[in-house]
Amino acid sequence: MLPFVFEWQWDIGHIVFFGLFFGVVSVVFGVLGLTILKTILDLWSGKIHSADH
Amino acid sequence: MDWDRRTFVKFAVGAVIGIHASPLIPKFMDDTAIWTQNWNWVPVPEDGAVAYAHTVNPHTGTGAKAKLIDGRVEGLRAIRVEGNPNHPLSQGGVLPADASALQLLYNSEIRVTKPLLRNRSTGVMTQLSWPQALDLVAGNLANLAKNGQAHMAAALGADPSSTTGQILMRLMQALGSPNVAFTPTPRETMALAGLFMMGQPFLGFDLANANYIVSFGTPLLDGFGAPVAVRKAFAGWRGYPKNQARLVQIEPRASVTASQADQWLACKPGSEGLVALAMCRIMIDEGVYDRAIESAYGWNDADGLPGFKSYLLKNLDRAKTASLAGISLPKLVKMTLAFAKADRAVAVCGPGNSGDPGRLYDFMSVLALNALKGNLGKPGGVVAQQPLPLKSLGGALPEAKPPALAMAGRPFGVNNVHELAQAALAGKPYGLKTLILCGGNFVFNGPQANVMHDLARKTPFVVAITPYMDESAGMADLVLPSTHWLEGWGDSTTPFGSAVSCYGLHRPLVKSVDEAKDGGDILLALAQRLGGPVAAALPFKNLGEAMAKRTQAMGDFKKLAEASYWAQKRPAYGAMRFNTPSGRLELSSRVLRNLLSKGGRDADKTARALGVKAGAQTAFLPHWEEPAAYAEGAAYPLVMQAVPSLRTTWGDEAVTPYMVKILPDTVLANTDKLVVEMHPATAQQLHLQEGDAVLVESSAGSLTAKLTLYAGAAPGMVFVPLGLGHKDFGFQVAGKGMNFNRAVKVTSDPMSGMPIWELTGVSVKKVRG
Amino acid sequence: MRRWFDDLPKYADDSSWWPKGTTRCRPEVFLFWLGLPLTIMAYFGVSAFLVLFKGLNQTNMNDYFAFGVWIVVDLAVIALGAGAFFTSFLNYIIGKTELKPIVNAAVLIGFICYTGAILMLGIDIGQPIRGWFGFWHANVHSMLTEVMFCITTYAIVLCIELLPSVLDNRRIGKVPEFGTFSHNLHTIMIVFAAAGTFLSFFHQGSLGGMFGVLYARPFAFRGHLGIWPMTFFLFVMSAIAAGPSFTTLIVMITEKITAKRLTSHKVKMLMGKISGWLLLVYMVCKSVDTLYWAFIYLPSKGLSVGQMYQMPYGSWLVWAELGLFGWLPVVMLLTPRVRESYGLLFLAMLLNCIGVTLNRFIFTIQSLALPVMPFEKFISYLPTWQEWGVASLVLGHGLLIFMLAYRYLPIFPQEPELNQR
Amino acid sequence: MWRKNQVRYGMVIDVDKCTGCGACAVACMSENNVGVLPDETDKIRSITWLRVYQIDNGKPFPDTEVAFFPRPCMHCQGGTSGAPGQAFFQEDTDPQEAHTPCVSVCPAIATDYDDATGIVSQIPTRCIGCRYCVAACPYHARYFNWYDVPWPQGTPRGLSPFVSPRMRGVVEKCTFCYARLQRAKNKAFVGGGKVGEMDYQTACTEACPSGAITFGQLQNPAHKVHKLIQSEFAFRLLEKLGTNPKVYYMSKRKWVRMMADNHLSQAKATQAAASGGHK
Repeated sequence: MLPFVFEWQWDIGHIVFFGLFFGVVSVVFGVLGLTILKTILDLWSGKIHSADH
Repeated sequence: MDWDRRTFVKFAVGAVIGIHASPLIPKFMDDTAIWTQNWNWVPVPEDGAVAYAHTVNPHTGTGAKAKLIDGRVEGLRAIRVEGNPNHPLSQGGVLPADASALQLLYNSEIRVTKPLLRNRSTGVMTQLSWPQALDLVAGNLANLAKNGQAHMAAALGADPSSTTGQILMRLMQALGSPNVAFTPTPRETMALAGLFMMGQPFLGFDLANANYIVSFGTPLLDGFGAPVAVRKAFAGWRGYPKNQARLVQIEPRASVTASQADQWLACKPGSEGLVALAMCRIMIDEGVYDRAIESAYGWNDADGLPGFKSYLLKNLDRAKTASLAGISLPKLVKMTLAFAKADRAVAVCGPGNSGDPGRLYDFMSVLALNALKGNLGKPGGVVAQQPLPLKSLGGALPEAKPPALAMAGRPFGVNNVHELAQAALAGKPYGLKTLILCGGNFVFNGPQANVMHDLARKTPFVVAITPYMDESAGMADLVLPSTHWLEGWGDSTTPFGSAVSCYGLHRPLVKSVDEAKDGGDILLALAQRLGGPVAAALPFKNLGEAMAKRTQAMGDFKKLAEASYWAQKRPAYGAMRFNTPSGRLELSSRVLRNLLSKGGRDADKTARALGVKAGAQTAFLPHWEEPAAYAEGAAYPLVMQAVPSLRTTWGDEAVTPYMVKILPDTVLANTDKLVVEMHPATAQQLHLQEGDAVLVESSAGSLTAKLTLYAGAAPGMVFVPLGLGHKDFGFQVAGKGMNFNRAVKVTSDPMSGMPIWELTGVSVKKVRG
Repeated sequence: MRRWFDDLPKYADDSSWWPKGTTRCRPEVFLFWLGLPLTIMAYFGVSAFLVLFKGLNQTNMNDYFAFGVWIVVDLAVIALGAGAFFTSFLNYIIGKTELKPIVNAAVLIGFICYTGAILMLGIDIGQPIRGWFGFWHANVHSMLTEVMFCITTYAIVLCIELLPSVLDNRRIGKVPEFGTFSHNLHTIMIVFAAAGTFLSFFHQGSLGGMFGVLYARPFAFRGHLGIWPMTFFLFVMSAIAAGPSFTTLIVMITEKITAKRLTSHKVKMLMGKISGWLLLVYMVCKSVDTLYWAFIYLPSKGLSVGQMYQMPYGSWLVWAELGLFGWLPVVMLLTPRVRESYGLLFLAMLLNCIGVTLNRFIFTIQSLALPVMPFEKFISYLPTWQEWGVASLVLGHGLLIFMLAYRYLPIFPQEPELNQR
Repeated sequence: MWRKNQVRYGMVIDVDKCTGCGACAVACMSENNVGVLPDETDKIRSITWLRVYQIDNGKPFPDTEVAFFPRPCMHCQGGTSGAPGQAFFQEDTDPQEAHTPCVSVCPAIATDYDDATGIVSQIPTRCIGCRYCVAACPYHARYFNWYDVPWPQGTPRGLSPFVSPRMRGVVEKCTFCYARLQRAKNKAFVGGGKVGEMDYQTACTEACPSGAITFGQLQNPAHKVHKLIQSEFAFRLLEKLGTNPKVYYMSKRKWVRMMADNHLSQAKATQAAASGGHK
């Protein structure tokens, strides 16, 4: 999974596979993080949404 | 601060992030992974310095090389049994039994570790010290001797030619009992046949150098003589693009030997000897035989008795014989001519598939065939082994007064454990008071297991000397722990059929379990306790010393022990010396004639009394007697024969867990069911189908099994795997299949007096289950 | 005097948690019905414990049937759960907003299927505690590795996709943090939909690839397109064809049970139509593939189709898979009159789902059942009760989650207006 | 294009010499610490790295014949195999093409193809027990530990320290006695020489009493196996699948050679023989 794993040897497969995988993972968690961040900012700036509004 | 929802949420989120940031999770995962690789119930064998030691497995005759490891904690232990490439017979090959020997050695659930006294009524075992145990036995024997009942003590041993066997014999003889018997082997039948015809007790087949081999029902490749040696020879016969030698197998079943043979002639069960005679007849008719035989005694009529030639010409019509044996005559003739033409052809006789010692007249017929071929003493023929240079353990001892139980009015004493047991059970001429079982596990191996079982049950005092809690130990009042062959001293002699004589020796390689002693040592200690003539007859401190004395002629004992074997360099080629009364080959045996007419008896009457139908007319000639199994009558319409296999048994040792593990489901079916073979047509007549549970019943015993239909099985027969069905030997072996020897009916060979059980008349019925 | 349980109804009254404008059954009734999934879960619990504690000898799998009912169920539910990614793909990315009313349900069902499948896989492997080696020492050439990576990641994505529905609960949504968070998630949902589609597409394919690459197993092996065997694409197609059907099927069943209308029939018909067209494409490819396999590939390996179908896995399977559960639903789903009828649409979708399940069964079990060595024996396999127990997990925890979600979460936006009286 | 000068260990088993005695199987088990379960008649869960299959020619009495196929792991090379019967061992250098059925599917690299020896290794301590490799192997050469081995009291004393006993829940198989190669290499390293033909022999090869098994480097003209596989009588199991095994068989008997692979002509017969069940 990581280049320092025992018996790891680089080959094109690793680059393609993990490239895509980590790409998607970072997008997903990145966006999630951003959303959380935005939410916090919204709350500070008072742009509050809730089921009632 | 107060704990409102908000704080809680913050705290929770913080905790989650914190835990993930910490090394807790990877550490925990790592630990669990390591744990799964070190479950404490998965053994971790200890490493250490590796050493090899040569030895010989006395049960298989295989030259072995034990791989030993000297661990700091565990101490010296054996981790493997490999083949010894230097050994002249086995040349580095092993059998399943050799390779898995450690499973018996180290299984403390089946080993006997201390002398045990069994309470017959409760079956409870109590431990004894060695002195107590020995005193108990010695006291019992001494008591018998005192009351002149020494003959009411009998001893059964595994191998008469082993030093332990010799000690056992001397012990009983010195005690005054004639009743010693051993596991019957074809070596004895061969010795008799050889003595009667050539005055040569030690004959062998030079298989390695033969290029045309005809085997008369002997399971060459299913287990014969020294199995590894035979396979080495067989390997030499094979080759590409064409084989180096031609193997012809004559037997009723498509066995491994039959399948691997270049030609398989399926014959009627028990007619193998007859086929040999038919071949003789054909060779005479076609004039393709070694003329030298015409000078043999008994070739022509002599002393008013028919000679071999006239006997064949008169009583052995080719066509009739062939049909009687169930073989097509043209095929037989063609094969015979090829046999006669081949430059290094040999005809092989030996144990039957059921592992019995073979029938004397069959052996004689095959020897006659070889003589006709003129291969005696020739490379690739029948050769006389150089007798092993073994000293006897002491001077001759006085013959015991009362007749041996097994004599049964025979002109000459033979080793017949079955007759001994039956006579003892019948109390004719007398019963037994004490029985010593020294190896051989007779209660399981029989030959007729149920009879041996009864004998052990009926005899008041039974002593078992054995490494394992086996069936015999289970019946004994006193169980004495003996060593496994890797733990102690012992030896074995030339295996059956070997062209060269060979002595195998094994010495202690690893510490013996707990209090186990060498079987020989136990007997010697017993002799010392008995004192008097017995002690005098066996003046040895221990078995090692006795072996050293016996093998003096083989050079330095220490060296011998390390080499683990002594062997005749090469087969003794050259004209064979006939130590017969006539000094010639005797096709009509005068030795036999003299024996039958010993003490002015009428040889003809004796012969008839012993069951030779034509009496003196044929009694001294190689000829064919109908197997007893034919005469079993309508109640037992089928003929039962065993299927020997190196996977189920070899020698008198028990099958090992690994051997059980590799049994195909045509031998042992799920779950642990013995499988018997039958020809589809025969099964159809009996309204039986594949997979039916059947009861195989003879007039002597029975077994239940699962039926499988095998096109390679002769019609009218049922084939039963040999060597399964142990009651003991731990959960890996116990209760797997059923014991063939519980269904066999053992009879005695009319002339040799050896027990034979090659064929048994049986009935096969479908049962529930 | 007041008895202790007089107040219970008051405490148990959870109506304030119900989605706005909806009514739900009384709490005690709900609690009573919760007993059903809980019983199933208990059965699962016992089986799972036995398997984990005593080992896989508790199953009837063996060295010939290395895979059993668990893998079949896994493959099936993952295929059926494909409704989630494909519906949200159409909804968020293609912009087929007509599907909005059903996309929540689709995501929820997807979530159930995937979590169930992952749990079962955890029990299926012989060394569960080492399961993560698959990630750590990943062999990137193995289809199974890809499946592991994608399924786990996609399960996470599904959680995120499901999150808004949870946060939109009437009470939870009142919390400003959650409300705002949910609002923001809604606005960015397209990203997750995209990620989900990507991941889902690949592991659906890889699940098929798992079998297609077994070139020593003539029954399963298929020719390659690039680095992927045909089964890769066939599995994707069959999954996206069956997924929408399954989602709709569940919705319809829920409607029958709750005696409410949850989505307009228009939505269902649309889902049916989508299923139908996709299934048509799949069936065409599958039929071609089967013919090629039967008459060109097998003979090249010295095998005949006849040998491939031995009882109990006889040739009836072909007719069932390709005919009754293959082409028939295609025809039905593509017939407007069928789609208009609630019952027939239901039937067509049912056949469709059974079809894909049967396909997964055949690839898992029959591939292994057939001896490759000519002297090998043919053996068949039946699961033990422990295996059924573990396999029933999806059902148990599915019911549980779905019941709770239906009761408290705004899964069906159309419900209020469709059920005004 | 082929690499011809590589070290590729392989085996030739002479079916015409095999007497089915099982010494190879037992020697293998004792060398590799294989356990014994209470019920070993349950063959589909019984671990036998080297299983001796019995086949018969399906002919009626008295023309019936049996033969044996001792079956270790084939250590498949994958890639384009030599044509059936064609002896010279070929392999494809393209990693995509040349993959062993089981190695390519293992998600955790618990089994690997050693490019230096051609031996397919097995790392039980890394195996997660997914059994995908078991499903991938057409020879049933891979075995899963369905049970913990119940070693009878005392028997662990007889275990070899050179091969660690396996835990429940992992897959194991024949490794061409890889531990022996390790030791041979060490010896060679100390002695400063190379690993000779006789320095590295598998347990089964040593044990076979009829010398039916030959082991060595397939591509090394100095080794016996190299000559043997050139024979017109040499063949392999299921060659048509293209697994390209490194275990060869030899037999002069046509029916035996036919039995080694699927043939449309034989489809019926082989089926009959298989269902005949004399195995």
